Amino acid sequence: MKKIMNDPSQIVTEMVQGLVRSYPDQLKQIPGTEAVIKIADLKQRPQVGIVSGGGSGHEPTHAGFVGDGMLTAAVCGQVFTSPTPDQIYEAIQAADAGRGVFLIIKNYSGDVMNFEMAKDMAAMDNIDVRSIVVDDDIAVENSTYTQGRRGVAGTIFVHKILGAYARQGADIEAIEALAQQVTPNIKTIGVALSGATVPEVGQPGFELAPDEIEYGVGIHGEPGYRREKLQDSRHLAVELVNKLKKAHHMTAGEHFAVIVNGLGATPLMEQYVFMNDVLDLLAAENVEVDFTKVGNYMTSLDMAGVSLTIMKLIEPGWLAKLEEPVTTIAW
Amino acid sequence: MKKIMNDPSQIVTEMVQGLVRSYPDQLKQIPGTEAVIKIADLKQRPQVGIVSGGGSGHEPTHAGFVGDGMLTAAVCGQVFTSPTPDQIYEAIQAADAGRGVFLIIKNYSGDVMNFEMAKDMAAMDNIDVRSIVVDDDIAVENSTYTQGRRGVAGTIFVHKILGAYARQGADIEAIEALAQQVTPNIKTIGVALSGATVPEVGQPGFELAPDEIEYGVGIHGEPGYRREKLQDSRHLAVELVNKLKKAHHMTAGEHFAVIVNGLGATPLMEQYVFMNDVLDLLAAENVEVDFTKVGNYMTSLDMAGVSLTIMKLIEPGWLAKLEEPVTTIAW
Amino acid sequence: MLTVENTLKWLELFNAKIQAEKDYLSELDTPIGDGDHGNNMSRGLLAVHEALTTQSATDVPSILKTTAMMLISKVGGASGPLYGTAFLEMAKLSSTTLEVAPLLAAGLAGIQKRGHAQVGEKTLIDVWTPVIQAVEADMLDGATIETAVMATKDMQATKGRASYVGERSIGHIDPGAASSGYLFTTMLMAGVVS
Amino acid sequence: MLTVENTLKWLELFNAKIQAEKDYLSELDTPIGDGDHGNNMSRGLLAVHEALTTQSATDVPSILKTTAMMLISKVGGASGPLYGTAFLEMAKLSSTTLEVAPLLAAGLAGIQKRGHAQVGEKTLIDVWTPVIQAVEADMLDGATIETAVMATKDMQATKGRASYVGERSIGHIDPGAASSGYLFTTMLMAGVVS
Ligand SMILES: Nc1ncnc2c1ncn2[C@@H]1O[C@H](COP(=O)(O)OP(=O)(O)O)[C@@H](O)[C@H]1O
Ligand SMILES: Nc1ncnc2c1ncn2[C@@H]1O[C@H](COP(=O)(O)OP(=O)(O)O)[C@@H](O)[C@H]1O
Ligand SMILES: [Mg+2]
Ligand SMILES: [Mg+2]
Ligand SMILES: [Mg+2]
Ligand SMILES: [Mg+2]
Repeated sequence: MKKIMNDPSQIVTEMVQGLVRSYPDQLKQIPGTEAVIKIADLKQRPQVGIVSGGGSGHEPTHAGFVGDGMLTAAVCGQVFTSPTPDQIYEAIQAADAGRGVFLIIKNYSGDVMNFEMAKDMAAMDNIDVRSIVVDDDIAVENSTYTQGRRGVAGTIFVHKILGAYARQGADIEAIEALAQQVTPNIKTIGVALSGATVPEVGQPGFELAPDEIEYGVGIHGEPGYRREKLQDSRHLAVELVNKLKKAHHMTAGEHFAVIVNGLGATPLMEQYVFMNDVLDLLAAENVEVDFTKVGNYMTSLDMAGVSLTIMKLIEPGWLAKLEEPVTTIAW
Repeated sequence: MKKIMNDPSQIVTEMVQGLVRSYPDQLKQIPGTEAVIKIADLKQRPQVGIVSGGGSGHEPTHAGFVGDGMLTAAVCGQVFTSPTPDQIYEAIQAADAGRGVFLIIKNYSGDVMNFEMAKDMAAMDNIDVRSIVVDDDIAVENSTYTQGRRGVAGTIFVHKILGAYARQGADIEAIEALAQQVTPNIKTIGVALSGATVPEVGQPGFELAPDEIEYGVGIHGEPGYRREKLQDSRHLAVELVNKLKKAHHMTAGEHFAVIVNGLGATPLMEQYVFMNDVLDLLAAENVEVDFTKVGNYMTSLDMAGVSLTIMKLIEPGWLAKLEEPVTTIAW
Repeated sequence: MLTVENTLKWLELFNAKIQAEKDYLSELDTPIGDGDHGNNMSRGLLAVHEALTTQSATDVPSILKTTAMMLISKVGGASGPLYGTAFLEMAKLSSTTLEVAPLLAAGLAGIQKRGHAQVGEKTLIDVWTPVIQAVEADMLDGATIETAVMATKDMQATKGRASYVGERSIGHIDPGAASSGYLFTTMLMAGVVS
Repeated sequence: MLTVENTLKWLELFNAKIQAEKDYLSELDTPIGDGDHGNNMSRGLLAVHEALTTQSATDVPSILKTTAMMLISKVGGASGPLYGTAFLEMAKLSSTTLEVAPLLAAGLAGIQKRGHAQVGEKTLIDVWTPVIQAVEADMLDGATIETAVMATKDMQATKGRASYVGERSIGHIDPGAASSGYLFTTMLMAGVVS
């Protein structure tokens, strides 16, 4: 394992310090936690607090999306491990400006349980806390047989849209209704060219032969649904777009937003080439792609590969919310 | 070699297509070239055009810095190969709004020669074209023995500051004087944990053992000045900060801007940890760090490692120019 | 019957076992999870150990509560809330009874309330359930625990991260079942049930 | 003396040789450069080949000019402007003379104006210079070219990308020298000098 780090057990602490010291005008650390919150004075223009978080190793998610118009605070857990309820609770308290706090949780048993415990704690303070569990990863079967679909890169669409409505003054009931409407329209699937190495473990979660890829891996190196020989970008695009097309029951004339997300070690050059192929395929379906984004947003440490997120824009207002400027580090 | 691509010889063409299709409101391709230019109508608010470019493989550089307040246009060469004069010439023509065009060139013999030929071509059209050659990489000796220091990540400071002054209406003489004043104050040095693989070559430019790193490599995989065993982040920071301190004749109370730049395959988590160590060392020098930035800005395909850029802020106005908002994809 | 002494001994033995088997637990978590179960438990038990040695608690409820709070605030992931809730429920009930069987049953109820899993879904519940039955019948021994842990190998996971790999989860011992196995073998060693 | 026929033959042989040695040229460029010289030259000569076969030029100046324009607009890097300028200068002079020695000398002058390098800096100039001297003395043969190319091995680069590695550039043949070697051996094969 070759990593730029000091003591692996301190890597999250040092990362959070490096982050807030690098962006002192935008972020500050909530004392005693590894949660970060935006600098702007919340009490000035009270809005529903939007809080997210999860295991670390997905940078710039989540802290990179804290800022005006997106998240109010983000909680950084240990690498690939949900943060603990006390830390989430501190973030909820800090993010509350009297109008309640909305939690955006990725669907992992750990995240769901820890965020729920935090919610219980905050309820005792009479903070109105509501939440959505994002489960955009269509690579796994749904909850009849599993914990349910995982939350992956599509989560940042939820951050962006809820953040935009919260800034505009929407109340917590409206945010909750919106979250329930937006989330089922977001679907993601990924392909890995290599495994990710957790600093404290020191070896990749899985190994792929020099000519092998794996479809459907999770962002913590959870195994995927099929391993095969490396294909060219067009073939990868066909596999992922077809799966998403089916999941969306895509029909001509519908409107979509698309993210090509690098998993960590894949250069932007390859991501743009891949997006070019994806857009060809979507053009052939005669659907409208109104919004596109390419880059490393929801990574998996040093994993090579990409994920593709396609969101159906069933409400005309959503596009404007995606396009609104924000002051985050990473959007 | 495991890359998401189609025909390696078409990778730059497909990348540029993917890029402009992903950001159609911000960028457009200059017809018949692999150069991109910002969408905003130049003739509306005529300013000095700022044009940069170079080999591809450094994404988001250069096209990611095209936008209001930064570059007017960027020319994408083949991978690690300077673009050709005709393409640069087209970009100059497209970027000219009657107030001249300023070229930001990284110091490589190829880039310098191709940009100069383009300048000669544009001179025949009576476009006032001036240029600066950025040579911030202190890893190589200066021009007594070599082609001169290379232009690396510090180049984006030049893009940002000149872009800000150009937007504000500075004329080409002022931009030229400013470029000459800014550039010598920018110094960079890097450390690689792995080589980069050029798509058409298929093998890394150099190989490092699993426990080896190399100081001072260039962003095209040019060999560095020392190979040694992997050290922890603090040690790497000491090596790079010491070299830069010396090059800057750093003294207490001076003001600086700092970029930790990921070379491509190194996760943000490691970059933040590294920045944390860098800021500790600079704090110990009692210098003021007024501006910081962490991320993949000037990459070298899939190379793992980081570079550290430190710019001395000798003019108070520069900080404000660095902080001004822009509409680029990547700043 | 829990006493201050045997509870402290139990938790100390459990901590030692977890530290010794940290890598093995993470290895179990690799093919069907995300490879962190050993690190998670190790971090949590280290915090429990530190809290208990500095606080010198003098009653069982506060030992169990300290353990719960440390597990909840240091582990994270799925195992943190599950083990944490189990100890919290045990702590609550321990002011009423110090009998092992009802305490463990309260812990299990907490785990199920928190994680919504049932017997047979290849989780630590598949160890807790037969162990509690054996304690109730006054028949708990190492073999019972071992059998329960090994039995998770042939199950298909339908809860937790292992459920993502579907049928391919069959053939691997559940990491949470393994760590719960250690919890109960060290409980036997500490003489808590006897 | 350049003719339409032997010039076309020369460029066709040069193209074939570059395509054949593409990987070797990039290999030479790896330890002391960025590993692309073979790809750069290959891309350029392919464009020259295509332009010349579709255009069917009928005079030497236009053949040389087409060659120059293709090299300038397709190669990039350091070798594009250098070879491109060389052919452009040759094209200009070829409306006045078709003698090989003065044409090559004009090409070399263009290279030096463009790249500011001198003899002994481990570049293609270290092949062009002795070759031109030999042509002037009517003594050019394969051995002269080969010797010139090999001589770059012991030089330390002070221009171009190879200069970054300083002393460590010693012991490697300069890739641009090698490709210029092919330019001149194919010139001999095409019967341009005789
Ligand atoms: N819903 C659940 N109910 C009961 N036990 C669960 C549940 N989800 C996960 N587990 C247990 O947690 C263990 C994994 O813990 P750990 O690896 O520490 O957390 P994570 O899965 O978040 O990485 C599994 O082996 C399983 O025994
Ligand atoms: N300033 C210069 N003058 C003459 N020749 C040069 C100069 N710089 C580089 N070269 C030649 O160019 C060759 C490298 O070409 P190439 O690899 O195609 O370009 P790049 O160095 O831009 O990758 C070198 O081997 C050398 O012969
Ligand atoms: Mg985990
Ligand atoms: Mg090159
Ligand atoms: Mg786990
Ligand atoms: Mg080269």
